[in-house]
Amino acid sequence: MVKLFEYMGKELFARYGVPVPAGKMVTGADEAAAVAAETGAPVVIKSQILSGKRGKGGGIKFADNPAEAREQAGGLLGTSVQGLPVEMLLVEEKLQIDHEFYLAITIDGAAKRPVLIASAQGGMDIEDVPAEYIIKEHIDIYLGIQPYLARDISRRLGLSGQLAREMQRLLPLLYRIFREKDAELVEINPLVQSGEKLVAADAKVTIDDDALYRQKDLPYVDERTPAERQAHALGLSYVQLDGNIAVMANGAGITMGTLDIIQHYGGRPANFLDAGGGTGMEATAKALEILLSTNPRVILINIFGGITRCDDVAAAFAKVKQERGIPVPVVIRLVGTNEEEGVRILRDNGIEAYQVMHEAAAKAVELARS
Amino acid sequence: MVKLFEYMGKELFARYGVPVPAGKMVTGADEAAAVAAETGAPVVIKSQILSGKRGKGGGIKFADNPAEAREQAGGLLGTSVQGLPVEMLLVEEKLQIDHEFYLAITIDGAAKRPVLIASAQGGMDIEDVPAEYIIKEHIDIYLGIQPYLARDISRRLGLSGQLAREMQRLLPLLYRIFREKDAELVEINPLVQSGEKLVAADAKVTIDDDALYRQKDLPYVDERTPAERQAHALGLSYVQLDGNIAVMANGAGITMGTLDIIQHYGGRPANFLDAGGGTGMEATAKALEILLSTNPRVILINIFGGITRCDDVAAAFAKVKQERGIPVPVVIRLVGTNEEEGVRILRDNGIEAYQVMHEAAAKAVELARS
Amino acid sequence: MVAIIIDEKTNVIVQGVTGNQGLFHTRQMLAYGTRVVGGVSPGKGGREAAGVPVYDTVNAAVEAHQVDASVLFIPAPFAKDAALEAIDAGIKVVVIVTEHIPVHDELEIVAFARRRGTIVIGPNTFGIVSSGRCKIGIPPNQFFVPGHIGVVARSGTLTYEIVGNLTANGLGQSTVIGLGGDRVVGLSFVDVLEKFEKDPETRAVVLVGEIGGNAEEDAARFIKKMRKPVVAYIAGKSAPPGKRMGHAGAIIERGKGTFEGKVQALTAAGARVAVLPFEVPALIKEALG
Amino acid sequence: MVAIIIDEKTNVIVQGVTGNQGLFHTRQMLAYGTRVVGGVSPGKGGREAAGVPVYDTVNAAVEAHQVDASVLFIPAPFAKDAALEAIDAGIKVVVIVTEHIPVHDELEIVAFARRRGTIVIGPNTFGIVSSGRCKIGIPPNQFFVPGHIGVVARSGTLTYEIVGNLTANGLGQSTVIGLGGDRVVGLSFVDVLEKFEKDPETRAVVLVGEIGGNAEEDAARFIKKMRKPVVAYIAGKSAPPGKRMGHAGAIIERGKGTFEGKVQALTAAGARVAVLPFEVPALIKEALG
Repeated sequence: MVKLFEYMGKELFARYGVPVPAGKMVTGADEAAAVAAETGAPVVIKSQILSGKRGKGGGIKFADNPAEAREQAGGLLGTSVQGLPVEMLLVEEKLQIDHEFYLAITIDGAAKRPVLIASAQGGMDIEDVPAEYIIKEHIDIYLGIQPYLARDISRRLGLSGQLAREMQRLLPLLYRIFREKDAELVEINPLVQSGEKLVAADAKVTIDDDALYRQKDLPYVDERTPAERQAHALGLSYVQLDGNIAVMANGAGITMGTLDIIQHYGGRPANFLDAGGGTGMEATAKALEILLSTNPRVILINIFGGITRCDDVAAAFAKVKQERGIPVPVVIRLVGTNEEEGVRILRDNGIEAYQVMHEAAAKAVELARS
Repeated sequence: MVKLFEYMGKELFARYGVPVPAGKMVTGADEAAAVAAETGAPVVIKSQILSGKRGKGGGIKFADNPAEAREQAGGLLGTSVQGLPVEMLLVEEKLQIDHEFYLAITIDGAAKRPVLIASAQGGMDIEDVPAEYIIKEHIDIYLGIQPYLARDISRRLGLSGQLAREMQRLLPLLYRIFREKDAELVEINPLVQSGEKLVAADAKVTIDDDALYRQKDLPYVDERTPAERQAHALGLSYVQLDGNIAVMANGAGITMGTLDIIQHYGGRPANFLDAGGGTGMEATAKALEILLSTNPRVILINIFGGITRCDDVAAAFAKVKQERGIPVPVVIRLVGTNEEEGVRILRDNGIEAYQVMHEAAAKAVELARS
Repeated sequence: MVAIIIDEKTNVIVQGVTGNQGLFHTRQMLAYGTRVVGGVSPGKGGREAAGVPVYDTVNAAVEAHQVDASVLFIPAPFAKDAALEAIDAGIKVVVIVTEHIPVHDELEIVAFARRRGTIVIGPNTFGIVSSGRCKIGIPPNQFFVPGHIGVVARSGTLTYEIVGNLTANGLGQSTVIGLGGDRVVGLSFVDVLEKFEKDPETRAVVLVGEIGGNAEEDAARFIKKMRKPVVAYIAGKSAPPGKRMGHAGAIIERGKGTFEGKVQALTAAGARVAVLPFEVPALIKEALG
Repeated sequence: MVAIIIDEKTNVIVQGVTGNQGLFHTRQMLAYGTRVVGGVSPGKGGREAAGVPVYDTVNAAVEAHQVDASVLFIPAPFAKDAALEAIDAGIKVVVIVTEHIPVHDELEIVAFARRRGTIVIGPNTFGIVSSGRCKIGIPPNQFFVPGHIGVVARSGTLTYEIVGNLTANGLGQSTVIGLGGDRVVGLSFVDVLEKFEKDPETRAVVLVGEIGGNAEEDAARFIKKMRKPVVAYIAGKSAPPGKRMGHAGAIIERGKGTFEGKVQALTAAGARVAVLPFEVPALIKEALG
């Protein structure tokens, strides 16, 4: 899942014909003043960070004229809001707000269908809106949002006349963005009623990272750490944590389970690293290098071979050990496909493999303490 | 159902990326020579008429150089092929023909689905190809032609390698044309294998006339007579026939039935005119004028009122009679919705309505004989 | 339910109730005794039309009433959307009177109905009449009287003609169904013949066909297996080949869909075929002994 | 069939049989005793791979063999097409091992499977094992032995771990199913629990869940009604919120899908919840008395 900054989401909306406020992303205070002069004041100045509570965190300011815009922008840039650095601002016209709606399309995993979520109580976190004010409508993937469905959603939102027509135009566009851009979430909160118009005052878009290969034109924010990025390039799942026991296992579930056991025995995992179902020698070796790059106290490798073959893992380990040396203690648990050969290779390299997962974990915790 | 001339179909194909021979439509002999010079000889010169048997009728010629192209084009233009006037020619490169395939997508009314028809025995009328050489595949309208289906069709056509890939590229394009252009038929016969390429050597495309309102950019051939055109503009179904009893009824089935009864009694209908289910006064009056314009011996009106109201039809008849006079005998059968009022209006205008359909038809046949 | 598809308890809504045709036929249906519980007309919710409440969307109508069937008086360009709306709202019988709907739209309507198990009657149909109990569609009220003859037809007015003849000859109808005159419609002859064969109320069936397509030939294969007698009339004996006779489906192409082929198939299957429409009642009486 | 979904008579084809993974696991499946009757690899029809005939398309394989199940070893960008191909060819069980399939493709696969009544296992699954009879997928052969414990899981290797523990403790398995680790997969816990509850061979069920989503909470509602005992293990107790732990579905968002919530729901429903994976066999024995 990758995210788009608000300004990226709004640029996407605009390309599809979803109305957004006039405005522009800026990285400097003078630029902010120029945009304010261009769109006409008053303007709103919004920190471009990936956090939902920018307003409360002081990340959103208003300005009545270009000079004020320069001042406010200068005050925001370089600061930190909700712990995130403010490097970009979206400067845009301040809307007249007659009402605020909520609209989103996302995926309902249990129903295995897209779901449209709408509310006439917009402007706040949807989690805080009482259920009776929330419309949830599953979308038939073969039909999408047909005109009749858009009419019915408008009706249930209490709209009529020109506003209903605007909503009926908007809903299918939102769904097109969702489908064509491989989105996991397309959210407008608030969707502002401004006179007879509906305008997307915010934009939250997240994209399925498994589909990025076919969404090459789409800009997005890369929130990953360098190690996470490197792991991803190798087809590995890596999440950095704050402990000192580096963990590598094969499979998301067993990796989580390994972390859980470490914690259960009082240890602190340094990371989540799922080497995947079918990891070959080379990827295993690279995974080891990533683990080493974080300077852990101990490395725990937990392999239950299925697609992954124990001999490949053992050979990769041996290769890394021989080529660059491994300066920290390593505990390896190795069972499954080609187990005997793997255990033999490890033994040749001076390591006795464990058979039982929690025994290996306990050992790793013990070593990290010493 | 409206049809496209071959050159129109090929222009459509080209826009979608379906390969067609290099060439151009011309209306003069010099122009034909110029196209031959441009595409490079030898060329084929094809009469643009809506008939399947142009070759046998002498409507297709070959030329080895521009001068010959001029001569052949001159010889075709202004003549008549299969009874149809030749006003346009398609001049195009003569293909190297290594094999001929047949491809079509149409609608299977019984299955209520689109159907793909393909054969490795192309180049002849598909009706003449033995059933075991014909592939028929119904298309799921929610999936269209997915890559796997295109692969399977290629396999069943015996294709492999580059030709299989060409076919797999082509099939989804053909389906897109079919769906996006509201086609009733998209046919390529023959689809020529020329080395490692597949080229559409002919193009037969027919479009649903009920969808023309949303296919405004599509050129097509209007085969209708002026009376048919006029009737269509009024929302009436009109087919010109060669008898002398003009017929108007309301509903396609009952109109056919009326013609059948006339024929059964030895009469000859002048036309089929279905005034439709919900014909109002004005359309009925116009329909009468169309009937009169063909100078029949007798007019037979057969109304069984459902949506159509008998009083409307009677009033329309009275209006036409009063305003412009009706110079031929008229037999009217009138039952159904608002029958009493309709019969009264006719009586006021000196006409006694029939109650029974075949009695009215018998009377009309008798009058046409006298 | 003793009847097929609809009966006197069927609750009906009218989509396009505020248009001329919708209004007129809502009144006619109410006069016939049909339980029309509401109408739909976007932007006109809250009003009344022909004495029934109007809703903005089908969902709104379904929230307010038990709805068993819907009938569409919607212009062709918007008919697909209205039909999908009715099907999606879970209504199990959708009658589409509208003619000239693009055939690609009809493909989409029928595909969706199939997925949801909805019966679509039409497009381009007069509708369905459960004689004396419920009429959904546009046939004139006075000709349909209760009885034991099932009628299934592709064309409208011709059916009224034949039903009128039946009634005049003392032969009432159980149910009369118009499949619709288009190439792609929701029900086939066979779908309806199956229901008539099982319906205890129906003693004999009249099939009103026409040239074009192969629906009558398909029907013939089923008629061969039927226990109840079938009388058929086929329109279009005099039609020239290659010309579309009003209905989108009524065209003889490349020697297929001819009058002679259909009559032959039906006769071989044991159906009695009337040469002229008015002969149908006599053939029915003969068949019933 | 005494087992669920597959048994020793299930004929299997392998899509992507000529790739590295396809070839390796076809051999493994054959070694386990699975009836692999053929493979599919476009452009490679007519060859052999791992001793089974290769076809260009699924249809070609289905023309040559009775095929009951297919397993996909197809790269993610082409997996949707291959899955639709298998479903369209009428194969009733489709196992999708591939991981990283775009979720919108998964929506399309699952929608089509639902229309055709096809069981989709995965995507991103280890597959399904009917112990001692048939293995479709990638688990190592040696840990699966026949018995009476049904296992249903979201994750792969963790399941081998637990199955290995069961086997080491003398508890064989009836059927072991991996739902798949993605947000959108073909089967839910409830789908499988229903089958285990009815399966005469299964005496107790192990549910291997993980944080994220609400699949375990849905399962808990069904477990409440089950007569057979259920032991659950949930991975991810130590996972921080907002981070996706490998599986697309394994993420705690806005306080939903937490370890605590799942354990509470399962416990309230009467399931025994293991704190560590190796505790599962003891809890099963306790449950079976």
